[in-house]
Amino acid sequence: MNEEDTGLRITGLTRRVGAQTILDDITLQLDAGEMLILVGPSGCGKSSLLNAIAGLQPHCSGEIALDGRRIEALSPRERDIAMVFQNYALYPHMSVAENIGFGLEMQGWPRARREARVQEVARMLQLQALLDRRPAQLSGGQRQRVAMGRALARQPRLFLFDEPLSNLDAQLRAEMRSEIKLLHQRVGRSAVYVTHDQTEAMTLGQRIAVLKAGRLQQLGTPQQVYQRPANLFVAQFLASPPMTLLPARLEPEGEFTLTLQGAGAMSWRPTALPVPRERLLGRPLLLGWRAESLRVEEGGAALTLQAPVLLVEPTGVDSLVQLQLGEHRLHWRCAGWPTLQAGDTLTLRLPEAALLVFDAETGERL
Amino acid sequence: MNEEDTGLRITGLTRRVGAQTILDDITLQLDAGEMLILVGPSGCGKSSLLNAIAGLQPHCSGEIALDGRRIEALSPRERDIAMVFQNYALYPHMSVAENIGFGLEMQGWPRARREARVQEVARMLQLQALLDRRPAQLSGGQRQRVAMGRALARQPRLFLFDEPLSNLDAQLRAEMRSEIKLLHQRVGRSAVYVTHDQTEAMTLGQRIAVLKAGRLQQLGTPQQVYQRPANLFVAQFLASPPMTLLPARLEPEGEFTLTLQGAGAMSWRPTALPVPRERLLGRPLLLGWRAESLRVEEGGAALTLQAPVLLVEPTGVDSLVQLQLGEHRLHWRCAGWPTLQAGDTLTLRLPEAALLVFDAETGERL
Amino acid sequence: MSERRTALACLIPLLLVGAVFFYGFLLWTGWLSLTRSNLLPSTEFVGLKQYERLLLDPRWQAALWNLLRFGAGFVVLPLLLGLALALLLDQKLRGEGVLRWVWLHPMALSMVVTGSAWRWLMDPEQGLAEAVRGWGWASFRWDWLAQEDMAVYALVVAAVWQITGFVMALFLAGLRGIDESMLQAARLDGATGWRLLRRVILPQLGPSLASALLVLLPAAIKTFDLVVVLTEGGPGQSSELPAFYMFQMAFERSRLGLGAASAMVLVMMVLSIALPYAVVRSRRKVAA
Amino acid sequence: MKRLSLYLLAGLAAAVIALPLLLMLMNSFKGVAEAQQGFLSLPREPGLAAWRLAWQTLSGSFGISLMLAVPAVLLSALLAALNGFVLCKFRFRGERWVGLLLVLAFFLPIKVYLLPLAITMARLGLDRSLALLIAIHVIYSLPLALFFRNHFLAFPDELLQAARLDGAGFWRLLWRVVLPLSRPIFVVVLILQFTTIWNEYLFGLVFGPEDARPITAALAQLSAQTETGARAYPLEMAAALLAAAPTLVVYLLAGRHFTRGLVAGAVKG
Amino acid sequence: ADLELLHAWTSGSEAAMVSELAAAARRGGVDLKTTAVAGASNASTLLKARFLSGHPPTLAQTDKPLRIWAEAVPLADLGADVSAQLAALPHAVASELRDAAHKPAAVPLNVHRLNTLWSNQRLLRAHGLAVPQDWDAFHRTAARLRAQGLLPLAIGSSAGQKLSLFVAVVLGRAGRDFFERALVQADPALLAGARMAALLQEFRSLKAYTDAGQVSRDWAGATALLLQGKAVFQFTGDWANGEFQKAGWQPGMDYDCTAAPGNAGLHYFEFDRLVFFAQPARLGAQQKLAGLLLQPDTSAKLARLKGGIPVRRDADLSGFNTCAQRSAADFRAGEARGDLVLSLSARLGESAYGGLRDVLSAYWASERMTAPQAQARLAQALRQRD
Ligand SMILES: Nc1ncnc2c1ncn2[C@@H]1O[C@H](COP(=O)(O)OP(=O)(O)OP(=O)(O)O)[C@@H](O)[C@H]1O
Ligand SMILES: Nc1ncnc2c1ncn2[C@@H]1O[C@H](COP(=O)(O)OP(=O)(O)OP(=O)(O)O)[C@@H](O)[C@H]1O
Ligand SMILES: [Mg+2]
Ligand SMILES: [Mg+2]
Repeated sequence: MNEEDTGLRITGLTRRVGAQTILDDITLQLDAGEMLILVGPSGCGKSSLLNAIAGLQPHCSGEIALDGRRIEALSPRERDIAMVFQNYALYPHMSVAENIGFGLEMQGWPRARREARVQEVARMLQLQALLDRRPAQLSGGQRQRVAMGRALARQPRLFLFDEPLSNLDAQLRAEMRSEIKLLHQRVGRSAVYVTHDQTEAMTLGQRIAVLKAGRLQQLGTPQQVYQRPANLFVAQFLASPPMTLLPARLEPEGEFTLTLQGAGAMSWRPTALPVPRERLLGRPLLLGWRAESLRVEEGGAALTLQAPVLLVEPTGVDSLVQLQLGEHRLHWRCAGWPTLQAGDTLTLRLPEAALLVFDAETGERL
Repeated sequence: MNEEDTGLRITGLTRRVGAQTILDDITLQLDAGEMLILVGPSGCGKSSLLNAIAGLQPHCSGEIALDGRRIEALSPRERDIAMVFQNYALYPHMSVAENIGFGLEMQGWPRARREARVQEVARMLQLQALLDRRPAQLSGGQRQRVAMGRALARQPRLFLFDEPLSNLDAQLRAEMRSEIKLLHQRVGRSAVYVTHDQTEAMTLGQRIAVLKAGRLQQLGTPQQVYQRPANLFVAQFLASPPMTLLPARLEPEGEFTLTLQGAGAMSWRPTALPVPRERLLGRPLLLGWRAESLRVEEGGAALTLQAPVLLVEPTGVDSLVQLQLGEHRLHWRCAGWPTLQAGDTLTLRLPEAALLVFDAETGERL
Repeated sequence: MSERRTALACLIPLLLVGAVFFYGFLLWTGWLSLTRSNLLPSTEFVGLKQYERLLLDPRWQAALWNLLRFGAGFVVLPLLLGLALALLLDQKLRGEGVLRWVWLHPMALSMVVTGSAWRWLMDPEQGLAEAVRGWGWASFRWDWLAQEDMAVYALVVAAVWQITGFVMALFLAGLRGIDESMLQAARLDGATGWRLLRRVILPQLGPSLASALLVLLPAAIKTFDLVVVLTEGGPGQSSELPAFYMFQMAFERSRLGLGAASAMVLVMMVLSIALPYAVVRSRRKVAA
Repeated sequence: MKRLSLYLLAGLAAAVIALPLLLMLMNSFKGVAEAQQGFLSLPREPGLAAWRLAWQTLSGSFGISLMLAVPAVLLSALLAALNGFVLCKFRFRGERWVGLLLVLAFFLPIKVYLLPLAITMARLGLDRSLALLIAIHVIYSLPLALFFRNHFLAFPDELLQAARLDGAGFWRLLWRVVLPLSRPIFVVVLILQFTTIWNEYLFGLVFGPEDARPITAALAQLSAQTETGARAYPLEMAAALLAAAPTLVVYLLAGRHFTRGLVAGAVKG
Repeated sequence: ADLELLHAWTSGSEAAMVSELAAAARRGGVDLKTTAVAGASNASTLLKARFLSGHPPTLAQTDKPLRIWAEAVPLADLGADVSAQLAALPHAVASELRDAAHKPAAVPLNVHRLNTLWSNQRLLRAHGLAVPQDWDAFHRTAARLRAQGLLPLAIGSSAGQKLSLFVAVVLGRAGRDFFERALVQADPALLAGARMAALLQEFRSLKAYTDAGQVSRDWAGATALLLQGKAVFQFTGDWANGEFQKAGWQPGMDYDCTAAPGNAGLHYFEFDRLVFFAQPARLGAQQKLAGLLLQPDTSAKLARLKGGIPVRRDADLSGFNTCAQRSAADFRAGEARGDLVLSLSARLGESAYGGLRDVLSAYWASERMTAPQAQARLAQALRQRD
């Protein structure tokens, strides 16, 4: 044990249920006061990881240290961790105020201080009017806020948030997000935060961990994970609408041959290769980019694609356009409410810098 | 009762619990095969409305007609409605397959057909590997998908979805979204869909209903609701990041005086008024716009604002920039990962066409 | 984990006390059954003599057979009726409190006296039967109490009357624990009435059922007071139950050794049913 | 229509179930000789003589019975909840065997344990007292833990985990979270226990304090069958109803706690 | 308290007797506490528990043969005075009060005659019938009564009543000698013989005069049938007398108490006893109490309260009614003749006695059991030597 260690350090954490491996040798470290965002597809083990950290799941192997102290053997309550459960787990027989204050009461806060704190948290979560209600008398989002309040009232060593804002509307979510961020900055406790919301993931935490089927795929800053994904999975996971991926090959002459199904082959020579040529040569590749990378404007070195419009979906903020390139689907995120019709043919350009190249067999980004 | 009526028609629906009015005189109509998106802040009564339609809540007054038949007096089962509950409400003692197939069994589907249908739904929801599990052995998102599957397996007159994708990751959510859309188009049943996700709200339904504190605020196509919100509330609710709102007054000379707190007054004459002058004159106004309306580029008639950058939040797809204008906060959504620092001063332009004008007292859009 | 330690520490008194007060004393009883104890315990060892006597006693054989008949009615009927009443009460009836109380009240009345009321009701000449005859069904007879073959069922009637309300309460407690929104989901899925009950409600009443069985099965074996006050085991010895036999031998007839032997045989019978069940269940748990 | 038939059914059940009670009430207002002559007839000259006599006979015992029943019932129910909780929610080696042994212990009438218990108490030099009697009742109620174990199977574990994270230790977990949410089963056990302990008297005579006899001993005295003495049925009936009164009150009060949806809103899923 | 009496006398007349007993003791300077336990079974259970827990009572009511007690626990030696007084009692009684070493360890309270036939004189007169003197007459009378739509014989559910009836049949048909040899000494030849078969059959043939309602009433319920004018005869002990008196019926006028058919002169009786347990520290008080209870007037008073007759030959019978006086006269005559019949409960071992009751009640109840089967079970039961 390293005395100077602070923050959370997880080493080789593994959990199996029957034949299934739910957490697979997870090793990661979180500095004191850092907020780690945990993302991954449904069922990949995010909640399991939080549970393991909180000590709610037996039969995990591996080491967990918090502020330099090994805690695997400690009971949940000795770990001094606050958690927002994905399924809320509210005390149904207590009022909202009691739910929020329960943890404080357990830690022996005097009544007056406790009530003040509950008021404070309730204000932050806009629950003031509901303090006397039972969970059963609340709406889904209100329940979620109570679950949140229960964790925020305390000042533990570590916060664990399991999709704490998923049932809130965008307004409230944005407010809560900044509240959490402020709180986190002010209190300076470490936190692990599970979310499916890309905005939250990118804006809230210092680092993002991407999980897939119990294995850690990448751990890095939002920018790293987004712009330099470790592999195809990470790249795709953080892309919405989905990334466009086209099979390609690098010819010895330095040009890419894209073999499109249903649209013949296509050849394109970039001005500069993103990776040393040797690494690309002779293996099947996938060229990929995100929907927002495509441009209509000319200019700069770019891969030019022409395809008919299949579908236009305005989201308000922008619009998602799908184009049909042979049997491949191209996604384009364009600003505003474009006046496009299905069937119109568009010419789009991909700036070279936005191109990601993957090994088609291993999925590694090259 | 109008025999030719089809779809769902709700008239004067009201529900009170104690002194609280949870649904307040709601009247709306849904054509056969239409999908209505229901949005509103947490606790505004969305789930209550769905429950009332499904017949799960007693003590509602008002009329509900489905396909021309009054159904208020019918039992839930006779209404032939399928619903995804916000809290899932899975059968804990049944496997995933049984959960999904239960409704079919109740409707007397023969075993073979039922199993085929369960397989089909499970494939659609990517639940094939989990068919034998109990709900307790599933992750949050998996449970939500089972809840979804239970509704999708059936072919009722009406679907009710209560935030059915809130616990899914963006990838899966996008896929599910298109599945639902396809299914809806194919089957052609009416549906009411509650969501907090703006993309879902804008892309999934033909019309959006915005609810606030139990009252219907606006009912219209996505474009109407987004671009021509009925009032401040609707405008703000569908804005993420929040709308920028500045207090103003129209001078008799045809120019706006913006009275900014902490940044003095400012005068701006638009080339054309968005509304007849008389309606604007002499009353306190609020000028508002969405974060994505601001531009850096010059050109066109625009309101020009200059302010220092407060915070930059890249979301991957784009970045959210906050600027401090006196005591007002300006939000700007800009593409890519801008190289801005807090403190940099920016000049932004608002195209006249994107301007929304509200009555500062009533909140009505003018 | 200190919580776990506290929890297990709580069990230790249970285990110790249980070991002494239940199983220690059971061993003592076992020892007694091997002695020639009459009025009071004696230490004179007689081997399996008491068992031999017990097993050859036609009264004991009859008592076991009666237990089977009594038990069948006493377990099945309260389960069915109790469940039915609980479901009925769960229909959001007005006056639920009063109904619940009325249904439950037999539990409160000591059988020592209620037995008399039942004897009157079942009196072949003056009881309900007479009332029915009075209403015009002249040939009506209800004389189970007087019939060798039916007297056991007279016991069943009174016992069921007494325990059904309690079983109802157990099921009600279970019913009230079922998540309402899940029931609503089931209603939307089209399940009502019998199918709702069988597919959704009953499967979740498993624990209540187990508790009900936990009351009923032992109570069947323990039934004693009722026999004393209602039939005294009669007519003849046609409605005797093992517990009646056991206590009569041990306490009234000063055959402590024989009574102890009958207690041990009962224990062994229960064990022979419960043990395989427990072993099978533990296997299944390990497998799961 | 359907509601009506439900009410009819409920009323019918209530009527059938209340029949013996009504019969007892009816006879308690009769004179001894009149009762002896026919049980199903209405009292010709209803009188309260039997009730007065019953009250005289029993009133002295109410206090002692309450002093015995209340602590014994509460203690045993709480202990059962505690043990049931541990048995259900904590895994340990041999838990199945503990369960089996408890089940088995349920199957013998406690009267079987009377003699060995008497010997043991004599060896330990424990004198007859209320405390001893309470202790014995509590001990022989240990298998009640099984009811709670069964009930807790459906208890959402997430709530326990949330409370643990909130810093609740074992006791507060039990007291603040588990018990409040197990009210219906607690009430069921309470009803069972109160009935059992209130109506038990042999142990009371053997281990209870010398001169204080529980109410049911007094009651049984009135209604013992003898070869040589005639029974006073009206007195018996009045006394039985009187003796049952506290139990009936307990049922009435406890019944309120059969509330629905105790855990509603707790978890999603 | 000095001494403690454990008993199961809880009904009205019994309780009156107990309180008089306690009062008598108090007057005599003995501090006696009485502990009543409802039901013979409970009393006996409690007694055992008390012994095992080391706090036995000083004395207890019993109907078991003293031998059974003497084998199980040490009994008190009530001393020469009591011994002398016992010697003055009828031999059939006195012999049951001494232990194996012939030391006195128990005192009698009163005598109950068991083979009494109670009859409803009003009904008999109305139908021009008389109380039958032998069993043949009984059958004739009963048949006539039944033809009139009356219930000839009222009986209750307990096994004891069946046994009394059977004994009345045995004594009335086969005499005391047969009774002694067959039922007390368990002579296998007699038990298996044709005579016994006939007796059993006759016993069960009486069932034809009874009703189905017998299963849900006790003896007092049966007496009530007589009082209601529904039934004519009842066989039971002399405790029934109190019920008739309470109803204001006059013996000889409204009802009558006679020996069971064919039992004339045979006094089949049981008597209540108190057994004293060895407690050296209290021996003095025990002896004093025993002496007090044997006093003629105390003895008579207790007997009157309980409804039997006094044990002592010299007791004053002035306060007793006709039936009791008739019983006492028969008792004294029988004692003089030496043919008193002490009840089986006091003479058989517990297994034998219990077994006997079992067989008889089962045989009475059963439609299927044949006399030979009953005989076999009877023989088996009476062979039991605990
Ligand atoms: N049993 C109840 N008693 C009192 N108020 C209730 C009860 N149930 C719900 N409410 C209130 O009714 C309002 C509407 O609830 P509803 O569940 O319909 O909200 P919602 O729009 O679905 O919110 P969310 O998005 O958070 O799920 C809420 O303010 C809630 O607090
Ligand atoms: N009791 C169990 N038995 C078997 N498998 C389980 C059990 N509990 C969870 N799992 C599986 O473990 C995996 C990880 O579950 P977990 O709840 O950690 O997922 P998650 O990442 O939180 O997903 P979500 O985003 O849907 O909440 C899932 O595939 C789930 O099906
Ligand atoms: Mg999860
Ligand atoms: Mg909701």
